[in-house]
Amino acid sequence: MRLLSSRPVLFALQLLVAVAIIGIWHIGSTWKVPAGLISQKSFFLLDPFFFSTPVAVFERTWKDFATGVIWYHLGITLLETALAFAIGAAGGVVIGFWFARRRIVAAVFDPYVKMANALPRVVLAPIFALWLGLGIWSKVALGVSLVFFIVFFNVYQGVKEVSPTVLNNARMLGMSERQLLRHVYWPSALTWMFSSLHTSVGFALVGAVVGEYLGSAAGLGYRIHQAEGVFDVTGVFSGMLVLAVFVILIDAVVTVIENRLTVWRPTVPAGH
Amino acid sequence: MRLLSSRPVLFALQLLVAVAIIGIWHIGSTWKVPAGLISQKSFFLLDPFFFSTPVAVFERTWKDFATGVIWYHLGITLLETALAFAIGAAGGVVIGFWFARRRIVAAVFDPYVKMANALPRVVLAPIFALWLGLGIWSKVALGVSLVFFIVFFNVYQGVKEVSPTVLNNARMLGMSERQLLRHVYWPSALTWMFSSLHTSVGFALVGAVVGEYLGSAAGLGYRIHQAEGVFDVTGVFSGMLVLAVFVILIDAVVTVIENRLTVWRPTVPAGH
Amino acid sequence: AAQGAPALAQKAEKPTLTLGVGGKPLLYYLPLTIAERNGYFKEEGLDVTINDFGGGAKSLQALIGGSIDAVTGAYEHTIRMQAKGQDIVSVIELGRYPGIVLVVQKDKAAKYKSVADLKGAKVGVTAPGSSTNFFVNFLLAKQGLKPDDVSYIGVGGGASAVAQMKRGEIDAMANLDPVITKVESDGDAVVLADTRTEEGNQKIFGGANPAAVLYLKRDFVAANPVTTQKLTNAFYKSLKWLEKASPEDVAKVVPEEYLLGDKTLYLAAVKASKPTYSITGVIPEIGMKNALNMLVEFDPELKSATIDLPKTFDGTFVKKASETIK
Amino acid sequence: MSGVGGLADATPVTGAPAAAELEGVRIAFPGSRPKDAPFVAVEGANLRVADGEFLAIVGPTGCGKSTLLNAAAGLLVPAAGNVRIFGAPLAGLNRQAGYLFQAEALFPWKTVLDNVSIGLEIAGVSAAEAKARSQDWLKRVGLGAFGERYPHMLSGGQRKRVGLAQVLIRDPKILLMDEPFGPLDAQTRQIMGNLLLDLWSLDRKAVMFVTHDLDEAIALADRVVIMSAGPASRIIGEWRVNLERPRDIAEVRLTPEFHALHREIWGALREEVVKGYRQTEGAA
Amino acid sequence: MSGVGGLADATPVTGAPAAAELEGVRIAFPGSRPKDAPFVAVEGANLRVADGEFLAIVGPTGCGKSTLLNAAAGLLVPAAGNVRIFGAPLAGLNRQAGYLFQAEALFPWKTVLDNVSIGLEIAGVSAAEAKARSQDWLKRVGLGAFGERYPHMLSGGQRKRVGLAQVLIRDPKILLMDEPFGPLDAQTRQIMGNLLLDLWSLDRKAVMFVTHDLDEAIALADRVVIMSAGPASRIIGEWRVNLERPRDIAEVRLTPEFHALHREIWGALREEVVKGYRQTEGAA
Ligand SMILES: Nc1ncnc2c1ncn2[C@@H]1O[C@H](COP(=O)(O)OP(=O)(O)OP(=O)(O)O)[C@@H](O)[C@H]1O
Ligand SMILES: Nc1ncnc2c1ncn2[C@@H]1O[C@H](COP(=O)(O)OP(=O)(O)OP(=O)(O)O)[C@@H](O)[C@H]1O
Ligand SMILES: [Mg+2]
Ligand SMILES: [Mg+2]
Repeated sequence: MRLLSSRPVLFALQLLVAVAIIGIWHIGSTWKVPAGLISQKSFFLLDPFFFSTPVAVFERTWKDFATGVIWYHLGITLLETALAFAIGAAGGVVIGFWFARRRIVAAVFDPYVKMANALPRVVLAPIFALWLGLGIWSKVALGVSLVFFIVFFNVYQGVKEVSPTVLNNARMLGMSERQLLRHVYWPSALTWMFSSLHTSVGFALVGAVVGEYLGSAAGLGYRIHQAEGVFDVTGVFSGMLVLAVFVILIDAVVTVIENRLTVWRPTVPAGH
Repeated sequence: MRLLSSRPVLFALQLLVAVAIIGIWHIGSTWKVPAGLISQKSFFLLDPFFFSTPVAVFERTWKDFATGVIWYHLGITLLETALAFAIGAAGGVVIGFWFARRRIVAAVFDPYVKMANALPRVVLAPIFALWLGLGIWSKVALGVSLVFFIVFFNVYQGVKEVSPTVLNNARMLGMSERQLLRHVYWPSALTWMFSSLHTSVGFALVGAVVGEYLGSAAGLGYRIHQAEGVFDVTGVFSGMLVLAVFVILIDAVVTVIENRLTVWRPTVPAGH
Repeated sequence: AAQGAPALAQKAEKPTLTLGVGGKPLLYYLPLTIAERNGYFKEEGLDVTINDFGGGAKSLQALIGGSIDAVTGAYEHTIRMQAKGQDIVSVIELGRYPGIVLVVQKDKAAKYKSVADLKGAKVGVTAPGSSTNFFVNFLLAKQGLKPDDVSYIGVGGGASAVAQMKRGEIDAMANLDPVITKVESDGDAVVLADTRTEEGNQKIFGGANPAAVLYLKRDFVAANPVTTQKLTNAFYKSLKWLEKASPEDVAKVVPEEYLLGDKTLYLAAVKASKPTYSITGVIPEIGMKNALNMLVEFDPELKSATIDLPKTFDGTFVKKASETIK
Repeated sequence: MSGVGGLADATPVTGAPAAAELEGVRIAFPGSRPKDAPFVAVEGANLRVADGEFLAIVGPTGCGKSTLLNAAAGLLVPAAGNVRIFGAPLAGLNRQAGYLFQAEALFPWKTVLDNVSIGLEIAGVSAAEAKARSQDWLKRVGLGAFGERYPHMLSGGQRKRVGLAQVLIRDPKILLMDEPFGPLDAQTRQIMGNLLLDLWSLDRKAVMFVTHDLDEAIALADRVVIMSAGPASRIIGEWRVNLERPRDIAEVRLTPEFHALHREIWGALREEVVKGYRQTEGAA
Repeated sequence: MSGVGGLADATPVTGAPAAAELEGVRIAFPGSRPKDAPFVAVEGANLRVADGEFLAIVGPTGCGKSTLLNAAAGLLVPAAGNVRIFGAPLAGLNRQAGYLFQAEALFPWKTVLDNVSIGLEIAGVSAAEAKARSQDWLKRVGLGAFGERYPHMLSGGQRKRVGLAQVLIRDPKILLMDEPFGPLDAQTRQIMGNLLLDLWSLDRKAVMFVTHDLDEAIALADRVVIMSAGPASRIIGEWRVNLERPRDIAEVRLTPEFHALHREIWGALREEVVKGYRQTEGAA
């Protein structure tokens, strides 16, 4: 157990998973199941028309980076993602706190927040474009509309989870509402918030990409859309690969901040 | 304060918000700002080409229900939503627990889960359609792919948040891993889980609708798409209105279950 | 490319433009890509940003919302918008035939030999309410069938459509290139009705039926005649170039990415689509009527509206372009 | 020295209002299931703490001692009766009081030093000064070396002492203390008790001190009250402790007056506990 | 009766292995900041509890009593030394032991009754029987009427008693009890103490009993050990209590043997506490 969780071993295991996935993908998309084995015709397990092949995808990705064409698009998408994440998370935190502390506000607006959360963003895209134009802001809005709700619900719950004794102690120590927020609610809701941030990093990116996909002139979503239009699955998968790698990087940053802000927690005893 | 939070007063306030929103919408979409006041030309604050008018939307919705055409589509969408919600939530809970209890599994798969969470689902629609056909399952898959991650991250965190003393007590009482899950982790993670369920109800519906929007033969998303294709904004908004109302109903069910399962919690002292 | 056009003498009122399109790599919009890649916009002194949208409807909405200046999109939008009181005008025709093809699943070809056999079939269209949907409605009506006699399934215009044809989930499908060329070349489908060719259009519509056009808000055209002229010129040049070009020439001009999926497929699709591109840039009267008939038949909203067809197309700009560009 | 049971021997009514006064207080909690009748923890409790008085409250477990302190702190609103603080009816929190809770109440996300200094910082003391004074207080409670730790790294008794420092450093006018020395060993208890007495003698706060240790109650307090066993418990006995001040806790126990008083209170208390035990044992 | 300091007077080595044996145990916690040196709470602790022996552990606050119990329970793994349970080295949890924690450890989401019965249900007892026996146990700890409540609706002392019932109902071979009677009044304490003694005398479990109350330690135990003040604390004294059994806790205190022993242990302990207080006061 202790051996298994050491850094290099862990990394090796992670690599193993990657190799396995890519291996399956490679075989499925390059080896034809001979005719008569399962069905009449010989066929691919993962038809390269829909799945491309890993070699082609890596080649394309490498080329995109080597020639540098992708940096511009990546930059735009990451900017949108970062903005969507920051604005959505900030909004979720602020409104979440506000709702949690003002019972009536929460009770009155509760159904409307839930309604808003259920609106399909894809349909709203034209309205975002109308209000915010075609620049990055309409994409940011789409990302915000995903991130906000995830963070909001978690912060709202996190604030309500504060230990009543600790809260009473804080009040008896004379804290004002603002000081309660800073010294009690905020640190107590932090774990909740970070849990939601891990989810919402991904959603911020999804929002940005889908926004680009629905209408734009640049960005990874735009590139994916272009590739889809000409059946260039390799291009589609290469775009998604780049997305996936970058979300890991952003998430790592979130984790570093999280560990910084939650040093005080007891380390949980290991499962086994 | 006590007066304000009584049931009928609350309801009246909620109604007030609805009336205000609809009022703004009505005025914005029917009253033209006269020329010269703000800009050269006279214009609508909320152009009915994009926003329709509330009267038209309610009329259409009423007609759809009166003639009964909408029930079939609504039924399909709700079925998809329910399935997406149930499967996604169950998957999130199970995998969340599994990851939280098996450190190594979590550590190894962590980056892959995060990558998967960042893939734009809209782009994956063709693959879902390829594997699952055009029936309800490809839409369910889309919903699941949204719900799963939200629930997963929260359950994962919820399990890790269990009080170490309570956990130690349970272990000293002789609980097996399964009993720990049932008697400790599960009840302790419930609040976390329900917080995520409130978010994911909306997302399940969004997934189903977007799935229908991208390709289907029935459902509210199909109707919305159809309306969009012929620039029938009234139809689009009417569809979203129906969605919004039904998500509130589903959420109410979740809340009832939540209150049932968490009777044991101390009622948090009121904010003010 | 031609030069010395008098329009060049004047400066465009709005040299920086945003142009919308719903799926730029689609062959339907090939003239746009040609104009862009061959530098015709620059030649005209225009700086055009092309914004790609998830679909034609979204680019139209962006035009009306004011975030873009011009759209390359379906001609029928100009008719619909007239019914909705939005003043939109097309200035040059880019595609003279819709290019929509109705195919049936290979294994079911024996069962569905003609449109009349489709009763009770599952028919894939790009989207409910789209022109592919109306096209099938129209074909059915000619056989005395109603839209309700088949069940429509939206399958999109990309890989999903191919997937459904392969899976055999749908019996028939109305779609555009390159989906059609793909399913044809893979041997998954058999053609029932084809509007990519002259004779096909003759058979189905009794003449042309405009597809893609360049349309703008009438206000914009009135306020920026020179800009509009220059835009029209660029597209006109593009049409002239396409008239003479071979599929290989096209492949050389379009962005490399367009070929990355499958070059032979691309070439085949270009070849199949070539007849659909407009030659004169002018929408013939019969074309307008055909388009309107198709819509009126199945859209209750349009049925009650009175459409002034000549208002949908302003031919003066193409005329001027054809005079100056040889 | 004169221990007298019953409320007859109340403090003479002087001109100054009592620091805290509970009058006919009734406190009820909702039943465990919605349909259950409410549980009346305290009924008709009368209690008065004069300014500068050290009052000890003893009583059988679960009788309602913490509940009374909560009422005095303004954390629980009585269903009937009045709570007055320095003569004014209490509305909302009692801002004059410092409360050492029976349960864990430290901020788990703050270091021990920050836990202690937060009260000062809230009151507007500069961060540097607050830290310095907190460090001093930590030393006084025997935890000078533990300032950097987080609460979960402390033993039960150490946590309690941090709580003590957290409350005392604010120097409130009324001190509410719920078993402050519970998890401490006898020796540390005495040290802390003397610390508290020193502090109290400086400016004579009003103190409400809940304890299970009758020795401690008598050694520290001016007056000891005992509560009846719950439910619906109230104050049933009161003794004035006329031992000389300043006292040393260890020494005062050796005096015969102490023993006499102890015996008397103990007798009354024992009866009550046995009664309470029987009541909660069977009743539905 | 013969109180002797030091470990020399260890229980004679019989054939039977000790119920729990700690040998040269060292327990270190990571420092508060990563760069800090680890904090050695216990160093070279030797402790042996024979089967059927009632051992009381006293020591200054923060010396490492809870830490030792955690080691015996298998919750903390010693950095050095051995822990043996009935002769076998302990790997993982000590499944033979029941542990009453010093901190709150009830399941907040279970009713009081379910909290008590869970141990039986886990052991495979039928739900109906488990409930019946739990109700019986609740009566024994004076909470018969409170079975339907959730823990947050109880007073501190009531919660502790639920914990007591939760552990005792399982009838474990080794009992680890960390200040079980801390928040109880003196009278209830005696009732609970007698309850524990009755139970213990039935089948003579091995008990490790941490308390701050020396009276209680002597009244209950066969042997009392005291620990030195931390850090790096260890067992520094040991006294055999040869008072007659069965004992009544209240009465045994009145015997002169009791008083002699008390004085002796108290003397040793006081010294240690004062030392400990000084150590933690200043050191960085
Ligand atoms: N939230 C609650 N809901 C219902 N009953 C409660 C609640 N809090 C306390 N009680 C009950 O009120 C009574 C008094 O509780 P309180 O905590 O004041 O006792 P206490 O005197 O402090 O006891 P201890 O010495 O054990 O701390 C107890 O019987 C307890 O069960
Ligand atoms: N997680 C931890 N990290 C660092 N130090 C710790 C940790 N847990 C306990 N300690 C330290 O170890 C020492 C012994 O702690 P322990 O809880 O065993 O004391 P104790 O004897 O039970 O005290 P008390 O009587 O106050 O409960 C204390 O000085 C404490 O600060
Ligand atoms: Mg209490
Ligand atoms: Mg301890």
